Amino acid sequence: MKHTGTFTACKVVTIEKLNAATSRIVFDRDVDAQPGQFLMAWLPSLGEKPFSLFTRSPLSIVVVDVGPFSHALQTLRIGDSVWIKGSLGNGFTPEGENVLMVGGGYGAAPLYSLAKACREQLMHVIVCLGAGTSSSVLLRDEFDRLDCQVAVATEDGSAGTKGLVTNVVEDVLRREHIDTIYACGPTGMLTALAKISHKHKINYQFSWEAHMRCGMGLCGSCEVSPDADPSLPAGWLACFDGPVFRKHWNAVY
Amino acid sequence: MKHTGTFTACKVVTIEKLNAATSRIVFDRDVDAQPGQFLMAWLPSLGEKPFSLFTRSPLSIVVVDVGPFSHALQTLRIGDSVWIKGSLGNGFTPEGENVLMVGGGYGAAPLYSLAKACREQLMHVIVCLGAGTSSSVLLRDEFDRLDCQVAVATEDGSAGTKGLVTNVVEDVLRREHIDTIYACGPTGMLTALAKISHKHKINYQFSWEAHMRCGMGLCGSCEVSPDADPSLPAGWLACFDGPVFRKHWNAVY
Amino acid sequence: MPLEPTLACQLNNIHLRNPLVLASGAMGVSPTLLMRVARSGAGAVTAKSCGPQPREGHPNPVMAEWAHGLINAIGLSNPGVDEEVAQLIEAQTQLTTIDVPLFASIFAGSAQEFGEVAAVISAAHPALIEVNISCPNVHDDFGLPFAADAKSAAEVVRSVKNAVGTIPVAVKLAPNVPDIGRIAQAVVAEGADVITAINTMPGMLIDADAQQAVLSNRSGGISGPALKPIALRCVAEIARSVDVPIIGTGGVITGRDAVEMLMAGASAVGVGSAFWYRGAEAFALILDEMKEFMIDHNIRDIGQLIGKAL
Amino acid sequence: MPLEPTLACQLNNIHLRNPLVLASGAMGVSPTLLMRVARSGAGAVTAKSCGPQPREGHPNPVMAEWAHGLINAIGLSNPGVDEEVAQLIEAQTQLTTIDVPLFASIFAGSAQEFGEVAAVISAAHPALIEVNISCPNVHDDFGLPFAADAKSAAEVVRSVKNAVGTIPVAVKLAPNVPDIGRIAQAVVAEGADVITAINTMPGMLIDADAQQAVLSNRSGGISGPALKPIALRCVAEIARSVDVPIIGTGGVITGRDAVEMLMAGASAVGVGSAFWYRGAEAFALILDEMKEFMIDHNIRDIGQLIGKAL
Ligand SMILES: Cc1cc2nc3c(=O)[nH]c(=O)nc-3n(C[C@H](O)[C@H](O)[C@H](O)COP(=O)(O)OP(=O)(O)OC[C@H]3O[C@@H](n4cnc5c(N)ncnc54)[C@H](O)[C@@H]3O)c2cc1C
Ligand SMILES: Cc1cc2nc3c(=O)[nH]c(=O)nc-3n(C[C@H](O)[C@H](O)[C@H](O)COP(=O)(O)OP(=O)(O)OC[C@H]3O[C@@H](n4cnc5c(N)ncnc54)[C@H](O)[C@@H]3O)c2cc1C
Ligand SMILES: Cc1cc2nc3c(=O)[nH]c(=O)nc-3n(C[C@H](O)[C@H](O)[C@H](O)COP(=O)(O)O)c2cc1C
Ligand SMILES: Cc1cc2nc3c(=O)[nH]c(=O)nc-3n(C[C@H](O)[C@H](O)[C@H](O)COP(=O)(O)O)c2cc1C
Ligand code: FES
Ligand code: FES
Repeated sequence: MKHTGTFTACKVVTIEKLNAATSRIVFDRDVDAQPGQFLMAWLPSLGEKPFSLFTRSPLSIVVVDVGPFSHALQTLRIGDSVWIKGSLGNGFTPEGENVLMVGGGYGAAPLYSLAKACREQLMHVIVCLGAGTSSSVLLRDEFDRLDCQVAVATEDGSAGTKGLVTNVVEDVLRREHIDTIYACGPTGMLTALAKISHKHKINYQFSWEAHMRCGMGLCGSCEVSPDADPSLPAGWLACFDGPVFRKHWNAVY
Repeated sequence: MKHTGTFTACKVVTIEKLNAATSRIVFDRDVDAQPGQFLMAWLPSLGEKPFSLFTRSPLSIVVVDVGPFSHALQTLRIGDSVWIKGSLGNGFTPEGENVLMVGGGYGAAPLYSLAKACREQLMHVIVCLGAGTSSSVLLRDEFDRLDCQVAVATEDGSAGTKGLVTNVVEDVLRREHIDTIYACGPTGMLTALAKISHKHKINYQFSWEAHMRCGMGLCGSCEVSPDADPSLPAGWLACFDGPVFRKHWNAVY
Repeated sequence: MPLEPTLACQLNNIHLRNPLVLASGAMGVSPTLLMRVARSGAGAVTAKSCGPQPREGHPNPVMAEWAHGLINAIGLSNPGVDEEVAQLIEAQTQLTTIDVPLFASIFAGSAQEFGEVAAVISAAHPALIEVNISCPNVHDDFGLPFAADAKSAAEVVRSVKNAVGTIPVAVKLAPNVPDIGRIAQAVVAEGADVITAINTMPGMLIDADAQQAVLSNRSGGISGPALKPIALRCVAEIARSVDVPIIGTGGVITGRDAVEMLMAGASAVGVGSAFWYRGAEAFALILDEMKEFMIDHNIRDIGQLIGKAL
Repeated sequence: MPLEPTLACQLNNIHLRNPLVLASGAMGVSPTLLMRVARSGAGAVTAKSCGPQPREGHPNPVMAEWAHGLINAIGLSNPGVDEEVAQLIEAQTQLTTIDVPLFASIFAGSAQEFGEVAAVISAAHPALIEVNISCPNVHDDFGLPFAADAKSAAEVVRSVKNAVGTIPVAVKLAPNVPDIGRIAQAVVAEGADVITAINTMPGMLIDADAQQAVLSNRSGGISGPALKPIALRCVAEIARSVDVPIIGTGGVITGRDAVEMLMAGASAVGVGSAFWYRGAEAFALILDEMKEFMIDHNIRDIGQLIGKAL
């Protein structure tokens, strides 16, 4: 996969609210990247934080306002610059015929390009989106338009099934044969999904998050412990080996 | 034109005597170069000296034994390495239909590739070779085989016309219309030829020599003074602007 | 069929299965990461430098690639020596099972404090204690690096040697000094057993569009390809000045780079930034290329290369 | 149509039509070559450093390109100050006709000798005398560069200032010192009017096949792209430490590089190796790119860029 650790100024072309706390920011260039790779965004004097690629051509990201940096990104105006280092890390690869994608919160973002790639290969794609409440469900229409089969779970029941998205996943697995589970979202969700995948011996590709500093495999701050998923090798770095970790039950390699 | 200032080890593939003092050394690689470009050859612990490219594919040079370094080159064995930096400088470009090439001593070497390129463009090529004595005349058969018209001048009259090659040139110019004069050889010869070309207002491309150190346009040691040819601009560097200097009488550029 | 060349070598009294040493601070910041790098082929692994107190390090951006190398100002993030020694004991237990020596690395704010940190870290019984007197990224907190001056460098070594008993001590030197050979002499005179050279070279990236320095700390340390000729020259100067083994470090990305470092006079070769340029298998790739070079040039023992170009 | 941006600027009391200054030793070693570079667009031209006696310099190889820069050990070839002053007078006569200031450059083996060489060279009435206390390539003949040490650097400046009357004096500093800001302070305290930073960084190339250093002098000075972040950091340090104008030099190959150098705190920008990377029109290309940057960023006067990234 292509990597670059050099910052490039990218101009904001459009910035569009997806919901009260979330915006999609589109930039004036393309990057060479796979779904699930990430980038580091730098705002001079403010800091630098990791974001997943939403689309690569044009380069765009989906940002949820959770603190000072993600807030500042959302207040940018058209023509303003964000300095971007990336793409970085290793993303998802389409595998199988019948696949399940599980997005928790902004975890839906990197799954969108993946779903698109899978649909282009005529794969059958089921998408489960989890969120706290109906207004936080992200990208539902976008997945619909790709002809994915979309299921939603909200903790307060305001949309779709009430409860955790993992329950919906269990439902799907009872009904369907799934070749690969893809997921991106909070660590707790991924840990639960890893358990489920282990139980059913289904191949999976999950995108893990960790606190990133260099984003380039050298500072060692983004190690993800096998506590989160016993299949993770010891010393696994989210920015360098991941963010996507792949588990193959019958891996010959 | 392509330039590189990085040394690469090149292995001697064949080494062939052209006469008592002269060898052709063929190396195990090709270079991207034009006729008339040069290279710097480094023999560790011995030094580094400039040589014209004889052929570029395979890379070969013609070396006359005039001192310690050129002598050492001739004693190399097959498989030995020479470290080569280049190609460097700016070479000849084929121009016109009827051209004259004048080689003094090893000055014949860079003209050979040029003659080949001109003949491939179906140009008519007259070659005048100058030397002290018949055994020093270089590459006569090679030019013959390209179907060039070859004239020879030796100072002792042991081959061709007796006297300086410039006399032969004057003869040719009386008989033929020449579009471009190409030349490589001792400074005195080039100065004389520049006078002749000026008198007849013929375009010319001459390859000048000077003492080279860096070969890269930075040390300033290879400046050729306009004393040698008043058409040379002040501050002209043989390694950087040359070795080939071009004079166009009706230059529009 | 040519014989497989021998890469095993000695560094002071330490046996290494090959001369490649993980450079301090590059990836190996936890026991699991040290073990990972060891498994991937390293002859020895150096832990991240630790100091007397925990340090968070600098805010982001802390690292960037530029056209000819990397630059970082991580800022010596570390958990402090009391936590670190526990981690090194854990690392040591694991590394022993695969016979890869562990080198500790320490820094501090005064000669005396260096001795204190060294004493604590000795409890982990590292094969070597590397004394980092050359980090360029903590100027504001610690003033000039000790490697700036022969006298203060020597004081640090004296203090550390007194504190660690028989554990051999390496001193890590900085390239931005006028005469690195003289500093090497000063620390060897105080008993330094090994010299590690070099740490990163101070530098700064500016983004013209942002009209700002790229790193939050503004300046940082240059590593990777651009550093190689600077490191080769420092190693050669040191090799001509003192008689202890050198861990030649800086810009080693390929097997050929490693060979050049040995030829400059190094006995072992530090590798850090290569992970970025070559990926997770960096050590294995470099080792394969070294073997290939040795076979091509009919060299049977890696020791034959040491100092060849001096 | 945006207004054409202004590149003209002042360096000390010297008016420059643009901030690009030919760096000492790069191409401009004769009156004709200085004139050539001036015609090609330079705002000022610095002559090759000259010393008390003629020097041939080192044998070949004296220069090579590597993947990330150049390295040279020309060895301060020069005809000696008595011949040099005649050449500078000739150069001065020609340069005056096109209004491009000439900077002289000198080196010597002692503070006193620096003063003597400066006195002789003053006869050419250069707009500035640059004192090269930082050449890395003549170690064997002259010992450590004076730039290694604040005290000896200051002595040299005192001696030169006494010798040259009202001609402004620049001091050229080396990057391989622990604290370049302190050395800048020391020379400014003795009256240095301008700081030039930096000279080349000491380095060494080894050819693994040859098992030898590439340059006959073994070590040499690194210039070109790899030097840029080192130079930017030195310039920024100096700009924060003293209040005299800086000729920021090192790895400027493009207009963007020149802009970064100004942003780091330089008032003018030295250019040397760019001839190799950009060809004979290097100055014109860099100037065009600077103008383009200024137009794009709506900057009317080049002075607005100075120190922007500090
Ligand atoms: C691989 C990866 C991909 C991501 N993709 C997206 C995305 O597509 N959209 C999105 O909105 N967010 C994404 N994030 C999370 C995003 O980085 C944080 O939301 C952002 O850093 C918050 O910064 P802040 O200043 O707004 O909030 P802060 O107040 O600084 O932090 C809020 C929370 O964000 C997280 N965070 C903060 N700094 C970092 C850091 N350096 N590295 C990792 N996490 C951090 C922590 O969980 C923290 O508690 C991703 C994170 C990672 C690691
Ligand atoms: C552009 C150019 C192309 C050349 N092409 C060829 C060629 O194709 N074949 C060939 O045999 N020779 C060529 N030469 C000349 C060749 O460089 C010298 O013959 C060689 O350097 C002699 O070195 P030496 O040690 O054998 O003799 P030395 O005893 O060192 O010198 C003998 C003579 O060679 C010349 N010379 C020596 N050093 C240099 C130097 N660094 N730069 C230029 N000239 C020098 C001088 O005229 C000197 O008097 C070329 C020179 C130049 C500048
Ligand atoms: C991210 C990073 C962190 C580093 N941290 C330390 C450190 O804690 N202690 C130390 O002595 N050197 C540290 N260094 C310097 C390296 O050990 C090494 O000397 C330098 O990077 C040059 O080698 P390289 O070009 O192979 O990376 C660090 C280098 C990098 C890139
Ligand atoms: C071939 C060459 C010769 C040099 N000679 C001198 C010199 O005589 N005096 C001096 O002060 N600097 C000399 N330098 C250093 C340059 O002036 C400049 O400081 C250095 O090359 C960095 O700038 P650059 O990257 O633009 O080349 C020389 C540099 C080169 C490449
Ligand atoms: S963020 Fe530095 S190693 Fe992953
Ligand atoms: S040989 Fe150095 S400029 Fe031509």
